[in-house]
Amino acid sequence: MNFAFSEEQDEFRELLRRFVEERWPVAETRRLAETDAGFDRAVWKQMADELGLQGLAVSEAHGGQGFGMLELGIALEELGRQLAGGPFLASAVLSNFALSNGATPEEHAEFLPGIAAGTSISAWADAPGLAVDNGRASGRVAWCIDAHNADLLLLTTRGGLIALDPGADGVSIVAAKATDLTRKYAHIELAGAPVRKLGVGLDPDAAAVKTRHQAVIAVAAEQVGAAAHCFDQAVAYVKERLQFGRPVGGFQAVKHRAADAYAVVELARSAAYWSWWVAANDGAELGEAAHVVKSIASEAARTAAYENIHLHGGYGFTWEHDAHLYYRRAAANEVFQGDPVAHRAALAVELGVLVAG
Amino acid sequence: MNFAFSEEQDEFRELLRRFVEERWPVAETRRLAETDAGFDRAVWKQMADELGLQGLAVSEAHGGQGFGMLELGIALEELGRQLAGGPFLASAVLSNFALSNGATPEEHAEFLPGIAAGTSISAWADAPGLAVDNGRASGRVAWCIDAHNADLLLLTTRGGLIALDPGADGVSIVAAKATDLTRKYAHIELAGAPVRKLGVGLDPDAAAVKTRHQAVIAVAAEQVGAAAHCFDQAVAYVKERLQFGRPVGGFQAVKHRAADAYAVVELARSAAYWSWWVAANDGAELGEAAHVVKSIASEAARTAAYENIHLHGGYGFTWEHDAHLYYRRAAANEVFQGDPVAHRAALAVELGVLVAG
Amino acid sequence: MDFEDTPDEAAFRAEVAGFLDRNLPEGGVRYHDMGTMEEKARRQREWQLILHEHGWSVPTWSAEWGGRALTPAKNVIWRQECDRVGVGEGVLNGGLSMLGPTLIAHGSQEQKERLLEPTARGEILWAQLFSEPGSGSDLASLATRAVRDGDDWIVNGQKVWSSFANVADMGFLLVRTDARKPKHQGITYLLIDLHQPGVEVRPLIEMTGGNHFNEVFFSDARVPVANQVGAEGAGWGIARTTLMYERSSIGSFSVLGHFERLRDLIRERGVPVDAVTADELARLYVRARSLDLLNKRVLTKVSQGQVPGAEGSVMKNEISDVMLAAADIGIRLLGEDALAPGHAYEHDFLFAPSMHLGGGTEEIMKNLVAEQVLGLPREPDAFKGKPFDEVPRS
Amino acid sequence: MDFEDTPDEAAFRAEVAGFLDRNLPEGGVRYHDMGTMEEKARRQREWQLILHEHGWSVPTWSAEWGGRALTPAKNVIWRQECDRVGVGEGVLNGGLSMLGPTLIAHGSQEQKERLLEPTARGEILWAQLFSEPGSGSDLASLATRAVRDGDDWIVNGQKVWSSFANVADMGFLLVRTDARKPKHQGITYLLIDLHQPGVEVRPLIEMTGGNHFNEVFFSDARVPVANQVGAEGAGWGIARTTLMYERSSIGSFSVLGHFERLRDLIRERGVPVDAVTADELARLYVRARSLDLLNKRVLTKVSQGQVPGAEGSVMKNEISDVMLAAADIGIRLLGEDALAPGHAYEHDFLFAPSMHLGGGTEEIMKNLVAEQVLGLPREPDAFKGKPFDEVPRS
Repeated sequence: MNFAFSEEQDEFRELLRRFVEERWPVAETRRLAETDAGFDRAVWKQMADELGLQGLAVSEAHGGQGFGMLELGIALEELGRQLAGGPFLASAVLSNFALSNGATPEEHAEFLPGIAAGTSISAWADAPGLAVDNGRASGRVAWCIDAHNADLLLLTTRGGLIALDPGADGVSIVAAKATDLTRKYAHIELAGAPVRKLGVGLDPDAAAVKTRHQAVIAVAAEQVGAAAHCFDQAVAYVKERLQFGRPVGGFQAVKHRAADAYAVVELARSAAYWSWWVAANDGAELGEAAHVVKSIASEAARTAAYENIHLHGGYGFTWEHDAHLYYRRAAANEVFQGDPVAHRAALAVELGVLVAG
Repeated sequence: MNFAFSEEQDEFRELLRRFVEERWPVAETRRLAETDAGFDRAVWKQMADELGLQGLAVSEAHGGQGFGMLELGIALEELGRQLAGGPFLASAVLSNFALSNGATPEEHAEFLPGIAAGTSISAWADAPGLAVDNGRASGRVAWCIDAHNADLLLLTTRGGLIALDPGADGVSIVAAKATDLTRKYAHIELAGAPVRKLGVGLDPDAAAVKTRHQAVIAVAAEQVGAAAHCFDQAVAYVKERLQFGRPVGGFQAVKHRAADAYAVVELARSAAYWSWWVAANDGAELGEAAHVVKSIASEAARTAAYENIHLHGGYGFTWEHDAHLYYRRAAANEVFQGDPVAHRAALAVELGVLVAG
Repeated sequence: MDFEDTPDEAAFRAEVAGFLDRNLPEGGVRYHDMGTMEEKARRQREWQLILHEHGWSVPTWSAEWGGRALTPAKNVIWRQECDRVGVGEGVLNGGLSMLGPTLIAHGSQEQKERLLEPTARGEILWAQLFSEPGSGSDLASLATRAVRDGDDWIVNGQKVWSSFANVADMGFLLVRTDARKPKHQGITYLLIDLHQPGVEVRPLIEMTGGNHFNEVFFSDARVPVANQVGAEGAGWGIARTTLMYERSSIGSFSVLGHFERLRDLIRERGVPVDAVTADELARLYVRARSLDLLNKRVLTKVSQGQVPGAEGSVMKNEISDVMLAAADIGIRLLGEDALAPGHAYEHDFLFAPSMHLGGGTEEIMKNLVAEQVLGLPREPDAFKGKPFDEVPRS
Repeated sequence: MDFEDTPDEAAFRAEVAGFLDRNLPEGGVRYHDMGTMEEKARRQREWQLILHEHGWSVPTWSAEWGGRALTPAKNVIWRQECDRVGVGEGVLNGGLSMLGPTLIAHGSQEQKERLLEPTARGEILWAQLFSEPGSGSDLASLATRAVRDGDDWIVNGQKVWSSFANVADMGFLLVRTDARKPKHQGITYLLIDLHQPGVEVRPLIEMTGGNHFNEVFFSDARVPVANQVGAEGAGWGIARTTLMYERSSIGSFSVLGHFERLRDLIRERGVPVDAVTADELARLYVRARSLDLLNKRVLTKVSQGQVPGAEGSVMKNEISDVMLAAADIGIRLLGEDALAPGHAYEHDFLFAPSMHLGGGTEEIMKNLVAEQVLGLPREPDAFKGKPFDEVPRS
């Protein structure tokens, strides 16, 4: 038993943390929130050229680095600390999962190299409500992360994975403002849009389930990074801020709030690292890991974001302070691919203490 | 709007508090826990002769004082502070409710005078599982408060209220030890026992529902008294107990625990007093009041009992300290006539936010 | 015990309701419906004049100063009826419920005669100027200083969390006039004209994206000594009066409304609620209902002439928790639609974290309950009695 | 990262398992199955001799004193395998996991030679004698005093919360030998023979109705100076070593077992669980699973030679919360049957409140995390550096 990252993994984390703090700190995320795209193409290119980040979990055969969920988890956790990355989640993570699970080797060879190089951006959504018939799709996907930035749209429908050209007739993609200011969302309307069915011959349900579980585990990695950042910021502040002649962090009520937040952040981190290991090893516990980590990481992200506001006093409630950006993101991540209550219900069924229904 | 007791009611409370503290303090409850009966006939008689307590809520026509739920609430709250009263709940409260709602005026005249005078003890239970046929009942009532002390057994069956002679053939009543040491319980087994059907001509369902709601409100009154006692005891202790050269009640974490407990006790008290008023006025909100008060009073009783143990440190965890008696009673009251989760589900249905089922 | 109106109360309620129904202007005066802060101020002033003409502008003030000296019970009815038609004190709150009562208690005869009537008429709009960036929970550590120059005080420093200062005419201001005294003893209470050079009001944008509070900067701003309330150095005691009135003006709230809005949302959406969420809704209702009842108990006490005590601190914390829980359930009910800006719970969700900050943090409130209601010891203070300027500040 | 055994670990696990399976006596040595405290002591001593013969009596001690100097990782495997067959240190815990390591670190050569081997063999059974009625969270304020009389210390005072003192032969005891020094400096660490006049052990009945702890009274009890560990007045530092070993011996626990017992109960009863309770069960599982994983992270750190730090305090609080929640769900599942004494959750329900008391209260644990892990300031102490006898006590 060894619950530690390798030296290489630790070095990768360090490297990445420096990169994100320099090129895409939360101040930059805040600036980009005002733009439609939500990312800077120059930095996106640096991510690809200097770090090969977009190809981190793409096989070497397709121009990637061939790493797995452990490295991807580290990347998402570090990006999560600064709410950075733009379409990294949509393209290099979610679309990569959808294709890896739901497309054929030929299709991998067609799509993954562009994603890995960062030259093509892809977006993915779960779209069980779409009507797909005769190579045409109609219907609505209310919220799709970064769809308006995408060169390729991937949708998981009831019949399997489909690919769309965002520029095709019958496809309307509208960038949507969201309560979460730090991630970009779009509404998609399809009216008889031409689609291409992927992964013919594969089991579409197995692919969809696996993609969903992996997606949850990926977002939880981000939640843990964001939670840790909020927690660190709050603790640093209460050490400095004086009231009644002493640091507010010396008052027992504040100390205990910090200790409670520390506990939930460390619990979530532990569950997250394990979930990456399960995903990296294609373990049978993938579903359980997704349910567990979604529940605890959501709690950690929301708790730490709230405590960061609270422990900063009135200052934490201002627009100017970054605390609210994390609080907003926490809410958005919480409802992504099933809220914690839904995941706990699924977990209870899996554990045999609740009858499915 | 006037959320205050009358001067007479305040005086009654004072009188009763003195009586209970002198004649039936928790030390006496502890001594009686070792006995089968769980009460002292001499004190029982004093309750009747000096205070007319058993007849508090029985009409004057039947030898009672003719008061209502407000006075009964005060009595139960004060008895609850010392976990005192023995069969008062079973006889003067629950059986009185069952008869008042489910029996005819002639039957009132037959049974209530004995109960009011304290010369006859009655016990009541909800027994929807009993088979009653041709004047004979069979089946099991797993837990009935003070049944082994009773001269008269009242059972709410699916067909209405029935009365049994505990000494009749086919009736077996066995005193049962319980985790709650301070109240006496018994198991009842009926094998073709002769029963008398009461309240012929009345609506048995309406009577049963009303009796259950009133029963919950009565027990909640006791819960509030017990909670208040635990809370008072804990606060008194942390003022005295020194560690690190100062009262532990001066440490912020302890202060905030006390403030939190105070809040829930006062919320429960507020809900309880209102529920008595609703019951006293036969208000349409009886069901809602029962659900609300069961939820908040259970929380208050359990929280205060736990905090009393915790704030006494190791000493609170000893057998010798009374704290555990309250903690045990809190658990027992919590499951009486539906636990808080069940009451909240019923409330959610009543409020129109949950579909019954 | 009786939860219904007495005949006298019922008559009063009818009188108030009748007055409001007859006089409320077309379109009402709902705070949230009135557009910009300037527009709110304009329309509230118009309405206040109507109230004033009919003797309802300051119903809790004494008759001597134009009020009706309402009993607490009747004040509750007054506020309930106002709530019913969506009328609140809004931008006038500082003058009507904080400064006015403070002046009546501590002002000079000249100050009362000069200021109370224009305040009651809504002519002078007031802002509270107490908090500072470095003085939050430890309000008495405030550092904005005033130095005497002839018949004027000259003020320098910064205030923050000042509601409505961007539309206010005057402010009630705490300044430090002696930094060599212990912190509570060197504070003076001034009334400052905000329309003067040397006063700059900067609206503060909150995390909701809205603006409710302001920062106020003073550079050699002037206050005539005639606008000093009470003695030099006696400001802290007077501020406590203001704070007491501020807290009791929060007393009237509709905590059950938080449940009702959720129920409306469920009905609107027509999506069945799962059992776990239903349990949380029921929990919320139980808490809110009990809190509403606790509030009624406290009001009864006040009506009977008892001092309310720190129960108000319990209520502030509890209502904050109810609001946090309601916002949480609200966004859960919305599911993915909670991403849409301006959704039914966006404002509440973003506003909720301020509930345990404004008007005293959760921690300060619990300290108050523990110390003032339960009699537990105060935190030891290593700087007790030390001069203000010898206590470390951030 | 790898959650499976390395080949070396797997081989070790197989070795341990083989040893246990071959040598475990008929009927096992499960603590809860062994009847009275005396019976437990007798059977555990027999088993300890078997362990000793095969070199497994003190596997974490150094080879010099009969141990195997197991790495933390292997110690975890050792304990997991022992757990599997229901073997624990039980009444031997004080000697094997507290006093032994403390003596190895701080004892004289003579003390080690005289005491370690009989301790390892289970011949000397030890009790901890630290806490006092007046010294709980503030352990260093202990008042049991010892006065020098020739080559003996004469001890007077009272200890409490002493596990197994009613069957123990000796105790490791903290006494005050100088009340004029600040509290941490006047404490001496002694080893006392409990079988002597002047020592009275009174079993304490806990709220569960069971007996685990004892009160121990000293009236002119004697301890030869040869049984003083470390220097006079140096006892506090040595006690900290003992406490560190005590805490780390709590490290191995099966927190997921709390969920599994509930699942078994549900299966046994065959009553379907409602959605609200299922959510709570899932919450419990999530917490327990995450806690189990956090424990593994800490063990990995320890295995890599890092100092564990106060993460253990987090774990103690979290496992307490898990147990409280499990007991609560347990009695809920039982419904009315939770009234029956001896039901599946009676013991847990009654025992749970002690979890946040024993081994450091919840508050002390959170202080430790805040101060030692997060670097937040300590509580100001008005009595710092003051002589012990000038500090108020209750």
